[in-house]
Amino acid sequence: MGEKLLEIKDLSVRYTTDGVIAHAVNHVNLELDKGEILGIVGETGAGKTTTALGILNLLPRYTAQTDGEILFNGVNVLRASEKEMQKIRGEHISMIFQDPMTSLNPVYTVGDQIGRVVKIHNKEKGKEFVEQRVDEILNLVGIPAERKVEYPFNFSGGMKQRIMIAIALACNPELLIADEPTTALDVTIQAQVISMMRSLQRELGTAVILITHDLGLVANFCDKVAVMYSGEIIESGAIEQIFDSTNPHHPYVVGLFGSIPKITRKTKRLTPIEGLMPNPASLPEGCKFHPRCPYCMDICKTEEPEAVIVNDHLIKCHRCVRKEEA
Amino acid sequence: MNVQTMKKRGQFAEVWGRLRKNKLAMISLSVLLLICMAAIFADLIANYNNIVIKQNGAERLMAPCAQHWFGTDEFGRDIFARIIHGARMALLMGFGATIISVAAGLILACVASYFGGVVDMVIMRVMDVLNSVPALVISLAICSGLGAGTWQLIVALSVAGIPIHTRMIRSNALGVMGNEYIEAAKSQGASTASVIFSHMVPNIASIIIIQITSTVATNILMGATLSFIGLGVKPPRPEWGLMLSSGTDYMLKNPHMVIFPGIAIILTALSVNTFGDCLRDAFDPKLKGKA
Amino acid sequence: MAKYIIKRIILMPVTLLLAALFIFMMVSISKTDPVLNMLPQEYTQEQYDALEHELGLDQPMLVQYVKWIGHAFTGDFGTSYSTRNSVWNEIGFRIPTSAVLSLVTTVLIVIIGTVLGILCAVHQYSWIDNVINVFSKMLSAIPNFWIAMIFMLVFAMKMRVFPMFGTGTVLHWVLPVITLALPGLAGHVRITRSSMLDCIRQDYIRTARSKGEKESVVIYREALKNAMMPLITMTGNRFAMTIGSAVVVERVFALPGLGTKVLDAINAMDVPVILACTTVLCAIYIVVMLIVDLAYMFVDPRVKGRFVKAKKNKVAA
Amino acid sequence: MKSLQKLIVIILTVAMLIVCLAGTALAVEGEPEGLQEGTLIRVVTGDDYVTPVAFMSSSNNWLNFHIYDTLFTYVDGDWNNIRGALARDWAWAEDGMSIVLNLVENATFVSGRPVTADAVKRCFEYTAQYYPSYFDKIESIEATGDYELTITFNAPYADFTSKFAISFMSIVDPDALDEFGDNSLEGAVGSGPYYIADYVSGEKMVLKANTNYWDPEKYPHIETIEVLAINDDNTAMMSLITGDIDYYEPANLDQVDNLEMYDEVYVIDGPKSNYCVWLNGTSATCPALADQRVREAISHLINWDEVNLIVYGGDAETLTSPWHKGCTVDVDEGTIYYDPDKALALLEEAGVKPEDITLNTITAPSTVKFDTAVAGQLTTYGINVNINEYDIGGAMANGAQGNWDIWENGAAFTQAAPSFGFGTMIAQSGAMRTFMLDPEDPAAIKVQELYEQANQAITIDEMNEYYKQCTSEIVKAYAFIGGLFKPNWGAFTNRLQGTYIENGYRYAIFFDAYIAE
Repeated sequence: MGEKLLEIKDLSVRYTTDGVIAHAVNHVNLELDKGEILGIVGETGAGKTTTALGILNLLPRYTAQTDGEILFNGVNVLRASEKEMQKIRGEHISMIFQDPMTSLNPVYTVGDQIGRVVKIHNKEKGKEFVEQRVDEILNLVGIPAERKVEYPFNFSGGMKQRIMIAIALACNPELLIADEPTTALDVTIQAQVISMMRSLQRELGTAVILITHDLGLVANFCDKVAVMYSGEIIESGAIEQIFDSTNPHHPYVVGLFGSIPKITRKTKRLTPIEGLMPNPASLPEGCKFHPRCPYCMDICKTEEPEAVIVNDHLIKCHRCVRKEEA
Repeated sequence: MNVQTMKKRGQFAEVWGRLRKNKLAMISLSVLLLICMAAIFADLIANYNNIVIKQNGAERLMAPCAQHWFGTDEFGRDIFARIIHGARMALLMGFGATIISVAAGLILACVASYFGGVVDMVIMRVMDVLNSVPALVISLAICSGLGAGTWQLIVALSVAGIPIHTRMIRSNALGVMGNEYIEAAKSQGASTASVIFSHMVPNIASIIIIQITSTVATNILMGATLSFIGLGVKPPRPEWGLMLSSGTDYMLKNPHMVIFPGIAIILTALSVNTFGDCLRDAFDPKLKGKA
Repeated sequence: MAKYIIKRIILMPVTLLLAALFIFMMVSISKTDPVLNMLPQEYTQEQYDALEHELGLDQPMLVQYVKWIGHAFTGDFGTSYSTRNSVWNEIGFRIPTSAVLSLVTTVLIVIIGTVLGILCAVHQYSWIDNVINVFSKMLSAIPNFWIAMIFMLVFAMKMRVFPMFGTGTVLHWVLPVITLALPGLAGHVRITRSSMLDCIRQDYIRTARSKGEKESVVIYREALKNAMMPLITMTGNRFAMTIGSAVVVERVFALPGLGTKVLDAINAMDVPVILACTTVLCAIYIVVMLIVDLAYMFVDPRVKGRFVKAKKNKVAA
Repeated sequence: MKSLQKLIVIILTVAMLIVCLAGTALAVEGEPEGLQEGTLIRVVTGDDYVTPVAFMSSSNNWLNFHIYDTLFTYVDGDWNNIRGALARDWAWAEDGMSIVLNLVENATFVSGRPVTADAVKRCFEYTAQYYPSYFDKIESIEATGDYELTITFNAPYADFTSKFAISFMSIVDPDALDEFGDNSLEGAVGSGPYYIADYVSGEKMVLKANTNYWDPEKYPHIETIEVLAINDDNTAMMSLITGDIDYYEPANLDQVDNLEMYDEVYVIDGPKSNYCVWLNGTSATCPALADQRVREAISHLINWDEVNLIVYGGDAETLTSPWHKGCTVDVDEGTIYYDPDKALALLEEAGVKPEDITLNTITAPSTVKFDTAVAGQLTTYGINVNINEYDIGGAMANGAQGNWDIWENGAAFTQAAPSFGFGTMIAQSGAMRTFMLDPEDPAAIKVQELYEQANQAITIDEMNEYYKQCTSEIVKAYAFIGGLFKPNWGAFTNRLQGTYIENGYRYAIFFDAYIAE
């Protein structure tokens, strides 16, 4: 496939608040090539956002401890100095956050906030370049340039998300991380935002990590998918393998698909997955999913499963490995 | 200020749990309890008539010694006994005046936010007017009207505090009013009083408690200031502010007359302030967390 | 915008009138009879009645109030009971002293308080934060007349660095302003700190960091401007507290301000002077409150937006 | 190191003493002849001179003494020892019903107008409005010459010269009064050693020396006197130590002890003055006081030696009558003594329990300590006392209204003018009434009689005899229940020399003061 852009090797993140240690991310391995789109799927609290913040090294300084490496173009982001990171953020990697309503600074004009990111990374260029670039990117995201003198509260949720995207893509970053960009928006606006993102991605050739719990979105936007559960990647691979129900899947993934209504088939009742996400402060022994796993075996309760390649997509589950051998 | 709508008992138990762990809160609470004990058992420690206001020419202006731990004042009265009885006065001024003004503020705020419309407008306009008069000016006006004295001082401090409390509680009460369960209770035909007291008050309890602790310290200081300018407590009643103001004449030669009342005021105000801050943190842990 | 300002300006005298009514009621229920104080050594009953009628004290309180307000508008605050000349030239020259003392102190508090507050918020739980925190708690627990006394004893008497009393050179103002500022400073630092902490936790700070902004820019540009909003309204209350405690500081440092005059007047039950001083103090406070509100409106776009009709876009098409 | 420093300090002080002694030796002769140009002193006298015209207020003694002259004046504050001031000499008619005064001819008001007989006559027309009782016995005042004044009486007026020596009988320029009125700064034009150059109410009053003053004895040396209104005792005391002000009247013994620690300042003892404590027989709030036995009981419950020890460290003397110790009308009936057993017995006899008695005082800032000490004495026996603090004007107003039960008021009982004292004690409508007994009370009737007889007396001695009997009646009636003959002090900075405290009115005299080189 293409040239390697991002490699996450055995990443673990722990938060300590009031003496309680929460294991948000446990031994995650991921790779992303240039121009490739990776979808990260999982319930809330599965460690998706923590991983994303790790890539930008924006984890809270005092309370977070990290192990493992995140290599971006060969540079280990976790150990990079603040100065180096400031060069990377905004220019090489940029991020769109979940809630557009609070992600824009209420007291500065929209044009000003977009202009900031351009000015930071193009110090030598003059004001006209910045203004011109701001108008250009605004048109790209479908907002009339005249409105750049207005304040965030003058815009609707959808428009604000477009501004966030404008800020993120203002300096043609190599990697764009979108943390549930459409969750806070209603469906019609979602479709517009996603189609715009797809066209921009194709046009600028940016690599994208799309974090969401919306499987439909992943299906028609991403090249490959990773499913996270309580801080671990329990299954990852190309879209075709994951959405091919004939392949063996991790019971959690099966459950996930089971809880999506299929328009084609008439199903009386969806089969939800019982129970709740385990508390990151007291993770269960062995496979983290075993308390909720219908096919739970004794080994699952004691031993943590290995991540095994099964017809070239990775699964982390004793049952799948055993079935393979059998 | 998100209002936890958890079970009331749960919240207080949880808050107490957090407080207990906070060392600073425990120290300030113990100091406060010490002062309260002094105020309550003042008569046992030193009988009012024959020690606190008993004058003794021979023992005038004695420096702190075995017999008089804090020395004696210009009338030969034992300063230690007077500070103990002064604690009673300070707590009366501090907590008494605050509770009155917070209670009045609570009633006004609840009535205003519950009825809304004209009632709310009238109460708020009155509060605006009172609020446009600086607190000490209100006290001065009341003291000049009612004359100097203990209960006049309490009235002055309470009235000065009412506008701020009403405003603060009302803005939070409006927050609670917006919640659905108030409409639900009203729709089930709950009586006005029950809606206010069973639903609104518990939810703004946390604000009220924080409100009380922050105002107590201010009232103690304002009471001492009013006594200093001669409008507060009348001699011979022992009150820290008064002891300070009469002590200033003797400051150069016998500083003990100024040091001990000063420390008493600072200790009380400091412990109330610190406990108030810790309480606020316990009620709203988010604030305390790391950046 | 203009409509709102005009409404506020019209509301101002009404509030002042009602505040004066409240003070008038409070002061006139006192039991000492000021007329006796003004009569000569040996007076006859007719003299007593004549004087009482002349002062208008025989009319009901509300009538007195209306008469007083009528005169007050024309700047004539009546005659002082103790000095018997017009109240205005008793307190007129004193207004600048009190106003300057309170305003300079409030400005000082806001500037230093904000800087210290930011320092605490940015270096949370560092030694700076703890030191400033402890100091601010201590300072807000000390009665300011005690600080005034100690400062006068140490700086003015022992070290003879500053003059003891009165006004004139700038040196005269140093000690009163510092003693008045310290307690207020403590409160302001705490509020700035919590306001800054709130803002630093907001999402747009994370957005700013994700743009690659330097940490200092994130704090002093993005967070600070948002944190300033609540501080502006706090300046109003701070000014009220400063005016209040200025009364005491003026007395200790013998500054010829409204504070000393109102205290003398209360002792002498000189009702017109008490009314005039307290009303002027309220007027100063109300004017400053209006200025603070307007400042808040100009600074906060959200509020300004609501009043400014659709602003024509100045940008070239 | 410490001992070396001490040694140096000792040598220095000894040297200083020698210089001072030499200096004072010189200074005594070195007293400057005329005016010391450009000299300025700043003083705090505690009063805020609100109404500078002499007869407008009875508490302007210091100011009147410095900017006005009176017809007569006391020698060393003694009521009976009168000498002429503006009146060079005078002659009584044989029947004592008229008197002819010859005024000094070189006295001029600060406005430049001469102090003529006609001016004095017109000034008294103003004064009569404020002190009618002093002019009741005067039939007419005529200017029978440019500098000759003839006054006729409708009744014997033995103490005329003493009464017209009181400070509020000063002569104010009548033309200024006509033009500016008696309630104005511009109207306060006198012929005294100083005049008012500037006045900022509540802040300061500036007096300038009157260069063409007529009386060489009171000719001023210091050019400008700034009288400052600093109402915080402690600030004033500290300002004296730093030299920001030159004169201050210490409020109490302990301030004197403080001041004596500093050698930049010297403290002199002024003449003693009396704090007399009265009981109000007609009190509405404490009707028990109408019973003489209750009043007597209260008087025996106060141990004046203990109060003296507490407030004045024993320097004061116990009073047995409202007058100065040794004053002509002073009496000692031996009725004022400390005997709690007798007091409690008396109360039982009167059927009154101490706990039921509540006494309300009215006190001014300067007497709070004294009143608290007296209250302390009574509270040990269960009588509770409320101390209500006012300023001087407020205290007088409440005194006249009679809404007090126990009150310290010794102002009127100075050595100088017993008649002034009796005027306030007895007069029904005076603004400073202190003697309050039910008119039907036999003691009150007796006192009223004696007072009228005193007013009819031909000679001062005869008058004093009646006043004496009057006083003993008042003391026996226990309206007066004791007091202290207390010390007064004046504190000056070292650079201010040659000052003394005037007897009788106990304030500092500055026209004799000068600045030591």
